Amino acid sequence: MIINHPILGPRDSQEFTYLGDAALIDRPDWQAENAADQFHDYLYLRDNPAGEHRELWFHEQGDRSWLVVTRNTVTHEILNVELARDVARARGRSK
Amino acid sequence: MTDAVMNAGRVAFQADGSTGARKGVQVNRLDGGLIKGSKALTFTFDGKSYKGFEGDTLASALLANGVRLMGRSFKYHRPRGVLTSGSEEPNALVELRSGGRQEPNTRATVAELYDGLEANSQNRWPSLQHDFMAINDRFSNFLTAGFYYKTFMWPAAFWEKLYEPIIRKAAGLGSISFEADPDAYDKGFLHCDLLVIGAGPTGLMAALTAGRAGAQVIIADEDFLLGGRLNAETFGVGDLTGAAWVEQAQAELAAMPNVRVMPRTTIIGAFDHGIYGAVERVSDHVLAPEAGKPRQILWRIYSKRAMLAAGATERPIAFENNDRPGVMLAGAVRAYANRWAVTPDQTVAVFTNNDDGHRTAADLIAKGVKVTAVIDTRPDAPKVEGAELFAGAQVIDTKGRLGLEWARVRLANGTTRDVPCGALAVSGGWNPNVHLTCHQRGRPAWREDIAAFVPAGELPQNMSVAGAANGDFSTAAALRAGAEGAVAALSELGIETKAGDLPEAEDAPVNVTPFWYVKEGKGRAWLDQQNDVTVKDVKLAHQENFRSVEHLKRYTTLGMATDQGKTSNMGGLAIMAELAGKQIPEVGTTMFRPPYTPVSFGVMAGRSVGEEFRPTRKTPSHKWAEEQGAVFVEVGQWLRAQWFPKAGETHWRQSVDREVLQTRNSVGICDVTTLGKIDVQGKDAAEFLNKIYANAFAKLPVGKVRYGLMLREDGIAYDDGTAARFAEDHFVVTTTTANAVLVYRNMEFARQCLFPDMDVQLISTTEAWAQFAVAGPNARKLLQKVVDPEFDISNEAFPFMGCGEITVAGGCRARLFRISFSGELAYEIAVPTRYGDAMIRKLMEAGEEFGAVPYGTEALGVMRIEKGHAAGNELNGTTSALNLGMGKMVSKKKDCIGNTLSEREGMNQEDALKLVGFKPVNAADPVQAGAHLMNADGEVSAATDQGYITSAAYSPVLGCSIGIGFLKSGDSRKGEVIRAVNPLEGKEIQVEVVSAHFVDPEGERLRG
Amino acid sequence: MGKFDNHGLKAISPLGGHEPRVDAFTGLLIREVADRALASLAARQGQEEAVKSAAASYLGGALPAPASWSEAGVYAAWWMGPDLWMVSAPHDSHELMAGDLKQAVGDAGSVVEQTDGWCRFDIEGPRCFDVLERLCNANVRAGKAGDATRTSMEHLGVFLLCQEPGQKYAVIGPRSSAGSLHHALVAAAKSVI
Amino acid sequence: MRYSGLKVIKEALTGHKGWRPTWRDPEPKKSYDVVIIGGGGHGLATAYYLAKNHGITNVAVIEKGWIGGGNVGRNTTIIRSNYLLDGNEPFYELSLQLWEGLEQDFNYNAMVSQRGILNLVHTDAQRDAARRRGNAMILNGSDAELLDTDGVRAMYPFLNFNDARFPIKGGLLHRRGGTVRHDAVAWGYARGADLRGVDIIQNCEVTGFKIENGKCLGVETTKGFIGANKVASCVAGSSSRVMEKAGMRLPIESHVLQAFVSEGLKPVLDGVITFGAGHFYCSQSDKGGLVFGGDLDMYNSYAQRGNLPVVEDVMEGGMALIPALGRVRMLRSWGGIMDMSMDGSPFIDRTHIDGLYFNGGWCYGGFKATPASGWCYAHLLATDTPHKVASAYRLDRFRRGCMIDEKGQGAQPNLH
Repeated sequence: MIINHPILGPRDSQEFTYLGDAALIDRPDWQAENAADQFHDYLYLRDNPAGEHRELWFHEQGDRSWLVVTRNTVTHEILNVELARDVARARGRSK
Repeated sequence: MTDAVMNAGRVAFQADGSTGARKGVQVNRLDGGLIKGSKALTFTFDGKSYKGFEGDTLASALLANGVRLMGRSFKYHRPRGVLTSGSEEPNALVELRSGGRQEPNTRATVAELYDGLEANSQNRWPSLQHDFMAINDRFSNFLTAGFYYKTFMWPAAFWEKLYEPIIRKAAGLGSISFEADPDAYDKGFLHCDLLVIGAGPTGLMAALTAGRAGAQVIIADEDFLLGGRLNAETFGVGDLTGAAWVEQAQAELAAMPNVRVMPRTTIIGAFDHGIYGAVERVSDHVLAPEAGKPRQILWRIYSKRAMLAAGATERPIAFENNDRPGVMLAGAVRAYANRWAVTPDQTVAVFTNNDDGHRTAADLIAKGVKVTAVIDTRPDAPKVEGAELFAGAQVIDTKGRLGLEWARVRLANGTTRDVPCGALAVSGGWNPNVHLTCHQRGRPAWREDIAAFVPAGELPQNMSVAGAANGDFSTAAALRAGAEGAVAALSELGIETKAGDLPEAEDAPVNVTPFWYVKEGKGRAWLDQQNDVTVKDVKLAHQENFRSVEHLKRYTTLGMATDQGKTSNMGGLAIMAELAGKQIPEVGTTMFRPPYTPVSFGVMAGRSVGEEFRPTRKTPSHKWAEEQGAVFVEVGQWLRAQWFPKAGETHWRQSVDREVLQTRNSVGICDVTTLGKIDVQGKDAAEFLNKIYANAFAKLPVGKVRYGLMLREDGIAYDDGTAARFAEDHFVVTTTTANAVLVYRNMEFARQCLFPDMDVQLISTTEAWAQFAVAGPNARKLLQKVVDPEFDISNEAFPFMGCGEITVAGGCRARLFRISFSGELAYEIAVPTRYGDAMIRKLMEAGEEFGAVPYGTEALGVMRIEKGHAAGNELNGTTSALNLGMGKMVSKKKDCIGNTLSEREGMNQEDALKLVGFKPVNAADPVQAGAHLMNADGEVSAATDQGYITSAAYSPVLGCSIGIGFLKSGDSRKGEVIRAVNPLEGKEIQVEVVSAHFVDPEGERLRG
Repeated sequence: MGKFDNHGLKAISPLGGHEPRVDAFTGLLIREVADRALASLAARQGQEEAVKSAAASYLGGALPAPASWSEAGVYAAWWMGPDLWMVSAPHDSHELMAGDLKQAVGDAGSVVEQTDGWCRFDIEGPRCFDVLERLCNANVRAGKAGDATRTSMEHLGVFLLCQEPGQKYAVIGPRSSAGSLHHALVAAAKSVI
Repeated sequence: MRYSGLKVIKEALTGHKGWRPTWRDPEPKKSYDVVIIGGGGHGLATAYYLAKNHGITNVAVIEKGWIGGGNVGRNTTIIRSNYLLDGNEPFYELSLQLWEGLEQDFNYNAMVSQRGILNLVHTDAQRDAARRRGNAMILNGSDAELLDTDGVRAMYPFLNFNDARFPIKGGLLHRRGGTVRHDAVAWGYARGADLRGVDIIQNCEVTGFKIENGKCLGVETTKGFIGANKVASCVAGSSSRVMEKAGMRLPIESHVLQAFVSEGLKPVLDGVITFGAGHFYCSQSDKGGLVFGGDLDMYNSYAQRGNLPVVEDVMEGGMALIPALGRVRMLRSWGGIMDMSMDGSPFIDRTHIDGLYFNGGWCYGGFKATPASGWCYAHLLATDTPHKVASAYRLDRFRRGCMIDEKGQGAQPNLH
């Protein structure tokens, strides 16, 4: 597969390490009173869609950017690639 | 230029300038052809010597020499000859070469002839002519499709003891030598705007068009001769013969720097996003590769656009005994005559359902071969010059034990006629080579007018199909499609160009009346000739409800042979459709999957073989350790010194015990460079480490080191190490050797995805520093001789868990850490890696007066077990801080990765496993890692399992074997005697549960 | 060697020699390079511009853009990742460059000495394209001088710096695997040439 | 009709006219006691054991394509009982024992062949782990032997003992492990279930569940609504897709695993070998093809195909282990969708919806589990209590912190 890196352009997916669903960015608040449940859902449950999937790839043999790749899990077509750091900030993550 | 090109790449048409007059040089050799007539090549088949020419394949050369019998079928060991002239060949499989180069199942039709070629027939005993296993054929009526699912069941034991061994012995095709392949293989990567797959008229025209437009073009063809069918046909292109036009085209392409022409290169698969796998056969056409040169190369081709121009494959018609040597595809017979100047026999008959078959008759007649009849299933068959035509007729049987002698024909008027023929050229029409279009989501569609499947559905991204592969069978249509396809592909890339003038060429329409099998006859009509699947087998599959295409394939094994059914699937499908009363498209097609043709293990492995299978990482002291005669061990990709044997030591334990005792009694030195080192900087570095580690780091003073435990988010401990604070905003974190990459990755995840606004910068410095542990009572004394005097490393100035930047050996910058894995007074000292070799020598020299020893990973392991430190065997991915006895370290006051889920009830049971030590009750008993723990008495079973021993070693200090491991409620069971059972090796010993800290439990030594 | 290692420790090259290794082929030269000091420079959070200008004045040239490298005087630098660069200079004269660089950028950047984290092989000669296409997936034939590509060769992550397209490149890989990287380069050269 | 050698001979002499369909193709009834979604190995085995063990025959197995078209038809045919953890090993041991009697039980020759499985070890730590595993196997009634280098060499002298990057230091041998003719398993269970009255309905896709006040009443399908007292999902790689129709999110990701077969060869490998230092395992089929595989492609996928890097990785492993394979050719590759769970272990459980049951999360271990999975799922469906050897396979185990993590990789499915 070819991942169109937002900074570096098309790169062979072999340079990347795959993690999984981009929802792993949304780490729950440890102090929420149902934190245990939230962490359970966060870590263990997946939409696992047959279709568009936002997922985390790490450019380990490259610039070490974590990317959020939107990819169709049926056709493997890649629709969008973003820097995970930008996505994380956009989702309100900070420190 | 042109000459050079002509002599490169391909065997040029009459390049030797001869008239091609060689009729009769071999019994079935004709005049003309595209082989070099100048010098004859010698080769052997089954030990018998023959002659052929450059440009021959093994198959063409054997036919030239009058050899029709080339193999035996898989199941019934039926005598078989060559069916085709290409890579779709199901029958003529041989063992090529011998020794480590022995190559089973090689298609004689694609094996290029070279001087000294050695080939042997396979899957027969004792000989190809007299194959004992042909006995199976006698029982074929019992061995129908799937018969084995219905028998061999009683008595139960007999399947494995009797039936299966016999079946396995009989099964299989060729054999391997069991010697290592002596040849080298290579890999490479190519990029292009347009990849053209196939160099027939379509592909060549496409490459010319794209090349002239300046695009980066790769054109690949599995054949060693470009041109595809143009080499096999007599009709011309423009005012040139087909072959001459090919040569001209190739010359023009070769002159273009932007075009890469790759003959002998098979595109094996269409992978995601325009990536194609290609195997180039660099040296298969010579006796052996040049020294250092590869036999084959696997190319990964990154294409912006690809055009499939792979042509079409002819399909046979099934009729009784249609598998005798001499029964061939009509197009193949024509190819042998026109390209290789060979006829399979002096008398040939033709059996066809379409006009193309007639070309074979015409071409053979033109070459002076006697064509005894043209049998055409169509009542309105066109006239034939120079041969008898039977219109509306069918071949209903053939005779000839090891080779065809005559064919029995049912004439239109119902009478039969026996037609003498040593070869029968059969044409059932042509199937476009759609294979690569199916490697992803493409599903072919049926085209009634040509009675064949053509590419359809979702083709691989940016792939187009042109020419015969797309159902356009005429040369003119192919040239047009190639040119227009290239123009279209380039315009998608923003390169505008025109098709240009195309040469004149034949534009005959496809004229075919579908005809799949002759219904007459009680005997067997063969579909899949290699796997011996007959029309009857398909009928039986239908009768037993194996009606979906996949069930049919799996039940009958149709299309599962080495040719993957390239010539047989279509017939099976058509017959199943007929039986099910469906249209062919309703039945569907089976999946075509990579590779297009089989590929060797060697080429897929490339250079990653033997010791180069994976990279080797060497420590800074490697060279020195080698000089000391160290024994090395693989630790991940690292090679580390395991122990340093001394003269007179005959057993590794002697060396390891000595290293341990000398370290504990005086001082030892160990290269610990392999531990991961990650440099962490930034205003929020401390806060960041608070998140990463289970324990707190924010308040760690500058100049101090702290042990840290890392949890996964699920609360399981996965790595531990130390973090040294060199400045308010600067830490150096160490990881275990095994997890260095993982920890760095996870820290980047936390930095970029979880805490994107923290001011933290990370970078690995694992390799930048050569780091040595100096451990033992004399460690400080030794170091004081190496560390430059202005640095005070006394206990007061540089206490336990201190760290700092210093210089050694008169000005070499270094880092010093007062940390201890061995439990002794110990330091770790780091210098820039280039000085590591000199540093170990310096340390050993300075340690001489103390009898300093180097110690390896074994002694390291013994000492850490004596101290009860967890390592890889304890951090096994299922153990929590609680299990490790570090539950209290997990801060509840702060957020850190893993602390929330570590509180789940299942991970905090009353009787949770706890890390403890074990001592044998009988000091002579060896404690073994991997032994399970059972209570002192009661049964030994999974139900009564109390835990397991993770690490064990002989402790020279305690004079007995010891172990650490996980025991239910272990921390409250000290002093209890239990059993360590190892039924795997028939061992059971009594052990006492003790603290995991066997040596210096109070830790006074390391503070001393 | 350099003015900073007048101490008692003698350096060895990544391949373990006291002199750098050279392998010559027809149309290709593979040279081990051990005389460059390296330091990584990362911009602190929100300090990207500050670090760039500070570095520019120290290096006498701007830090390179993504996927490229540049040189100015004795200094060279390549882009490693977002807000992260590797700076290089002659080892003999700049063994302590990391400290100096940190001085120059102050709190705007994080600097880490990387000199001995890496091994480097310069390959020169007209056969560069042919050999490199057997080693890595970088599209070298379409490349230009100044390209800095992170790619992998025989399972090893490396930086490939293009000095002159088709003629001169630097391959920079992990020091501990210098032997394996060298073997890969030489094996590919033998296979091609 | 019973199959036997005699029957084969009789049919041969009478023109094979007597062979009947191996299973019928009935139209679905309005409702069933149990509707099993998924005509794969597990679904068909479940139907078979419901009928045979529990006398529940008013059962339909509905399959969206052709039966046995999922992983039972595209795996590498290995059966084994060499698990480490208490939650797993008893289950897989039951499965292996069922394999041992399967053919006589369902009167179909699935060619169960206990050729032995050898897991190679290359480091001392791997040997320690192998010893712990081997002991766990024996304590659970399975079999295991620990071999040293010479023991391995004696079995397979052609492995790389010369210049291996990761030398072979021994292996854990599981003699009762082996291979099975995979397609035949689906066909044998289908035939056995069909003979007992189970309706096998092919080309019938589930489009939704009918759920009213917390109770599942049946399934909507492309052949209309089919009512059921109990609906049992058993769709492996499609688990998330199907259960999503019931509003459930699962601790499962779907990943693609490639598998490969070589051209037919005269006997090379007698048993199954797994390479402990790379991603490669291999056996040889009765037809002579080397059947081999390796690691997942690693990314979520519902496409039954993989990509080139993993093909290379697997075959590099093959060459590293057996240098004599250099000139052997890989004939065909394919991919299967693995229902990778969060701890690498499966689920056989009721859901929070009354009457809706779930079986999945088999990762790439589903084939060997087929008999026990069917056996235990049938037990759960018939008695509403988990079978004792499957009692750990609960959906809520992560909430409770009771993971069954054989590989110790945590909640990252592609690493299991």
